[in-house]
Amino acid sequence: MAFIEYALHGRVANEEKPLEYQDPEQSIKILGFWIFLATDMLLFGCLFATYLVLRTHTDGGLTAKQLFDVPGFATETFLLLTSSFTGGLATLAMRNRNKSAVLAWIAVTVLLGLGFLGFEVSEFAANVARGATMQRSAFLSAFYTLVGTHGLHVSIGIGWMIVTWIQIARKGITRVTARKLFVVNLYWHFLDVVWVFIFTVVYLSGVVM
Amino acid sequence: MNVESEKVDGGIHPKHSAKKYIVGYLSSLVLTALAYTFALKRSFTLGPLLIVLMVLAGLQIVVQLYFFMHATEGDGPPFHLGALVLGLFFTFAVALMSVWIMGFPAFSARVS
Amino acid sequence: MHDKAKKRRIRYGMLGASAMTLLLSGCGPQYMVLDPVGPVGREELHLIILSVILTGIVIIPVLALLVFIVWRYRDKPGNRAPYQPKWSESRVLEVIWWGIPIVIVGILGYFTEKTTFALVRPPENNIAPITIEVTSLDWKWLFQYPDQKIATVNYAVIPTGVPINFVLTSDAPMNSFWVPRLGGQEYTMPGMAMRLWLQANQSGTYYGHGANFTGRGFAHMNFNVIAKPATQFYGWVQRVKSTSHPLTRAIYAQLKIPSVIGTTQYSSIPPNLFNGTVWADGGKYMPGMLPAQGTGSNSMKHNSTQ
Amino acid sequence: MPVWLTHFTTTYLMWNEGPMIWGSDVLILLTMLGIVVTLTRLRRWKWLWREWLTTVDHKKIGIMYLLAALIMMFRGGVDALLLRTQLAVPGNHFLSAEHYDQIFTTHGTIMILFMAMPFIFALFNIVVPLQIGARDVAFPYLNAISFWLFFFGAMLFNISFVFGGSPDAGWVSYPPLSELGFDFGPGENYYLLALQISGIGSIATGINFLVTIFKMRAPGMKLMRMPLFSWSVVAASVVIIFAFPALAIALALLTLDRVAGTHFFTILHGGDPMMFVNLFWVWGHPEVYIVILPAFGVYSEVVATFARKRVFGYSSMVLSLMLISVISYFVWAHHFFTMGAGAGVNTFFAIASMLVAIPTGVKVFNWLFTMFRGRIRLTLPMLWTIAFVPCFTIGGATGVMLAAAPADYQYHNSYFLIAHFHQVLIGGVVFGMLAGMYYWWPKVFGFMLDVRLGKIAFWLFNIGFYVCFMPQYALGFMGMQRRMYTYPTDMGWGTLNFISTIGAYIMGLGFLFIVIQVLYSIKHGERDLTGDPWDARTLEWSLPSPAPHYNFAVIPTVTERDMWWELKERKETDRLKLKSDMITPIHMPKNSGRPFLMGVSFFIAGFGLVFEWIPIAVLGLIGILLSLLFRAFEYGDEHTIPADEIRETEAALGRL
Repeated sequence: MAFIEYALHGRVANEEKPLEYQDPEQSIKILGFWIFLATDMLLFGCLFATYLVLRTHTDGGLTAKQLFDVPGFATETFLLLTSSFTGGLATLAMRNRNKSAVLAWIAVTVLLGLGFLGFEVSEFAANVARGATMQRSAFLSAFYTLVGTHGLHVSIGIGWMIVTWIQIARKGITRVTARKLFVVNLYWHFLDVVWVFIFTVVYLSGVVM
Repeated sequence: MNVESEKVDGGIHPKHSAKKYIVGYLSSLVLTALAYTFALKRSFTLGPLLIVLMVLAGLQIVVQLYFFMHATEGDGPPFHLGALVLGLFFTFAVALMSVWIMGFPAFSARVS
Repeated sequence: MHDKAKKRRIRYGMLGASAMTLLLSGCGPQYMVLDPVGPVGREELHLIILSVILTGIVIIPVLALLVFIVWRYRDKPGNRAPYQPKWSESRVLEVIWWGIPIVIVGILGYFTEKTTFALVRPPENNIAPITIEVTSLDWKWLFQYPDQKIATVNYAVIPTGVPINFVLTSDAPMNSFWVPRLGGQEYTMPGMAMRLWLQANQSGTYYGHGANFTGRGFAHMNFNVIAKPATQFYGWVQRVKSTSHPLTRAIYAQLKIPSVIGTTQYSSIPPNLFNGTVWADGGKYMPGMLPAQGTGSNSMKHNSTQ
Repeated sequence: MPVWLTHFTTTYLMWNEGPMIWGSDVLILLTMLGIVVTLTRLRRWKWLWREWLTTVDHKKIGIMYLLAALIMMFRGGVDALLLRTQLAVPGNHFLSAEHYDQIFTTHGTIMILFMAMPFIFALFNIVVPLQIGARDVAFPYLNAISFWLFFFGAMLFNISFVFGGSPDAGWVSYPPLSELGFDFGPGENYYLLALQISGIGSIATGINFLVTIFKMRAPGMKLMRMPLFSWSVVAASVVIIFAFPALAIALALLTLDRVAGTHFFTILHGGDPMMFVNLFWVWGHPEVYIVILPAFGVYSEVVATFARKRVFGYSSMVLSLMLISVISYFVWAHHFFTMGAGAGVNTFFAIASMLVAIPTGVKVFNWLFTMFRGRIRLTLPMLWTIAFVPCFTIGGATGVMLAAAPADYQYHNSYFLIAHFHQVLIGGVVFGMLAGMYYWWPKVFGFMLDVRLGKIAFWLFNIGFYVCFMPQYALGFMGMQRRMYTYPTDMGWGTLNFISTIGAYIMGLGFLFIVIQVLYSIKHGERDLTGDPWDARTLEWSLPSPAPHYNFAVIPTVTERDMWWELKERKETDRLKLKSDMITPIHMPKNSGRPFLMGVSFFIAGFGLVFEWIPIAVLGLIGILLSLLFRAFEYGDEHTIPADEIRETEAALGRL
């Protein structure tokens, strides 16, 4: 197959490994993606740093405590955690070569993701209606940017899931589509981790402080 | 061998079980529920509470990495784990040290 | 022939050494950093000299070794210097050059720490300091004397032998307040009131300048700090009080407009102008700033929060 | 003239700004016209597209990076000469304050991001796959994207001078000076978006080379058998992937402030300008290690080759590279000691900064002892390396002086600082990149560069350097600040500034000689037929110069460090000799026009955002999205080179 396999001196595919790692070219791509995730982590780290520094800079506008709605972000958290689980089930189905289950679980994951986004958008809209716009204070700028960047990542993830769905529907489960599914799921789980920190550092801390 | 066109669905292969995923999901739900309970009930004073919340979040990382992301699997040496650990280390370093620097710890001494 | 070269080398060496001493001892007031007139600048100079000496311990052997090695092991027919292409490890040598820098950094680190903490405190403890509030504006410096209730623009007069507590802020892009002969600089930042201790032990006029770029007029942001014996200083304060106009908020608003101007002085200052400015520009978020310092009727209209 | 045209020419083409802008406008138009006419007359359009714009070959991408770096060095150098000319005498009126501010801003930005970065990436690309025995990088397509993002980022930055105005808030662009309240012009937007675009490319390059080195080494090439240049690429890539996100965030937040009206770094509404400074240097300080580490790698290769000796203390060389890359992450606050974050913060960062000197010092001693008991050949790469040692050691020492926080209060933002960082960046990075360029030039292009012209360039550049920058240390002690467009006569700064300006011109002349040397050698340079003109040590020299498209017809099995040298010593080079039956078909990545088009899309999106012309920005974003989508559905992006074709190629090279 690919030139990378030859670059790797004809190391043959290894059937013992999980499907997505069986072909050396695909496992190289997975490693690349892991490293990308490490980079993305730093990106969020800087946004968190900015948020932490500007957290109290409310300029007389709404504060974290006044702004956050516990049932709202609890629902968002539940949706995202569940979608991470269903995404994982898609990986499992892929490893078991069950194409229809893969497609179904991706679809569920996408729906849960959309649900999360829906709640987030309505939360933002409600905030804006209360006068809490991004331009209002440094705190709000940092809040919307941090949470919004995560939301943007989620949106990209949803688009990417759909693209992966189409490919698996058309091509079936191959070593390439298996890798694609695995990678998009890595991304999705990573976003779940980021969200855990958002609800801890932003929402819960904001409510208790 | 042409992987691109080769379908691998069907055929004989080891069956993977959903156990790991279910355990992962349940533990993430429990960890989250704990975090919410502690926070909303104010089970601790502020300082320890924040530390407990961060520890719970840290455990969530482990859950996602181990149960869902299969961070322990891979092909060849675990370079990805090295990248992740270093990345986590730098992420926390940047966030915490920025807060330290930007908090101007000497400031109050200087205005008084 | 050989002897001559050797002599010449020695002569150059001595010339270099004396040049170094001359440089470090300060070849006149032109080299402001090397010719401090106060305890703060002097303390910093000591650290500078220490760091030169310590780094010299590495630099000089490196340079000597480089010349020696390149000369001795050059690839020339008939060069009988030993050639050992496989010699590439030596525990002893490695320990030496991991060790020496560690020791040097240890020493320099220790003195850095000591000086860093020392400079946060006033240079003299038993003399009551004078506070001067400095605001950098586009492109001028406003000095307010909260105790004497006067203000100056683009120059400041200070008494000799008295620690000066400069409190720095900016109501424009951040700048840096630097009077090289008195001591090091510190940033002036909007929304912050940073403290810089300086002291002059010698009468004179000392050059100061903004050190952080603030746009078109930056090059003209110089000011003088004039040190005078205490009696003359108080005389000057009285003269300013009796002969100048008061600084009003309207005049301050004028000063805020970007421009390059000369020196002026004002016989009085509006209450809370400095603290109000810091508070409104972001000081309210800083630890240690008290709300009373800036809120209320004194805070300026354009800075009000709603 | 119709009103809209007058408006256009004054607002965007800045025709009322005087002859410098007119000249640049005309010059750029003429250059573009010249390129178009030449390509058309030589019928080279198709060739340009097929061989260069769509290439994913790491060697060609390396060449494009190199060319871009040299062009940007010229642009940044012209900026430097303009600055030095203005400062030559007190009270000069050669440049206005506005132009001076713009020029020092573009000088700094270009030299760091659009000269040093592509220069190191050029060497990454040219050297790494050849050195570790791979046929290309891990992600060739992504590699092409990285290049075009850099290229179009640089283009976006450079057109600011003639279209809308250059940024003028310094290369560090501290708010609130760079915020809307003080800086209305599009220049600042150009800066933010151009850096953002090329920064994305840099992160991708970092990931790409890490994976390449981790995963694509030839069999037997354990990490501890890897040449030190490749190790330096690992170190630099690690710093890239962890530092560049901070720049991306700093730029993005400032862009939001300027375009979307947020308040991250504004004075009012709770913004905190210092947070930008903090984030900027979280990237900014590691950035200088990003560019210096590969230079260290080059020195290690050059010293071992031209001293004909093993590198001294290989393991401690590797250890020090890694230590530098990690410590470099904990020193950023030394750029704002004078911000007064407190004695505790300052002490921590001061000592961390001094710590960097330890592994760096170890490297210097190891280089010296690599030469010790060797046989030193004073070739061009070696000359630059030897010149590097004193220059960088002194620069490093002044760095340690600067790290002593209280002393820094007296150096900060003065010419002492300027002299220091030019000494480490020129003496370290530029000397290193030039050494690397001279060293690998025959490998890339197949011919040697003229030595006589090269030596003239070397001496001019070196003498010019000391004449230019030594006086600046003294000027720092005399209290001269950076970024002043003019200074009064009575400060006594005139003489030293004049000397410094002379030095700058000598350096400029040196650069000119490098250009002449390259042009002369294209025609008259000695062809390299052996593939190993320096009698060197590592794997890339076992290949013909230039290496064939697929690099290695058969991937060698590595058995030891410096294998090529050891085989030559033992007269066993036959082990790498090809036999006809060993050759099998090779799969290589296909060329693609999409990376280039993606670069164009980024350029359009960035340009639209600079002027906040939203439809244009959206158009660019759609282009980006489409390229991503097409890529997602792309299968089979490789082609096969048949075994016979490889045999023919190798036979023609005299290898079979």
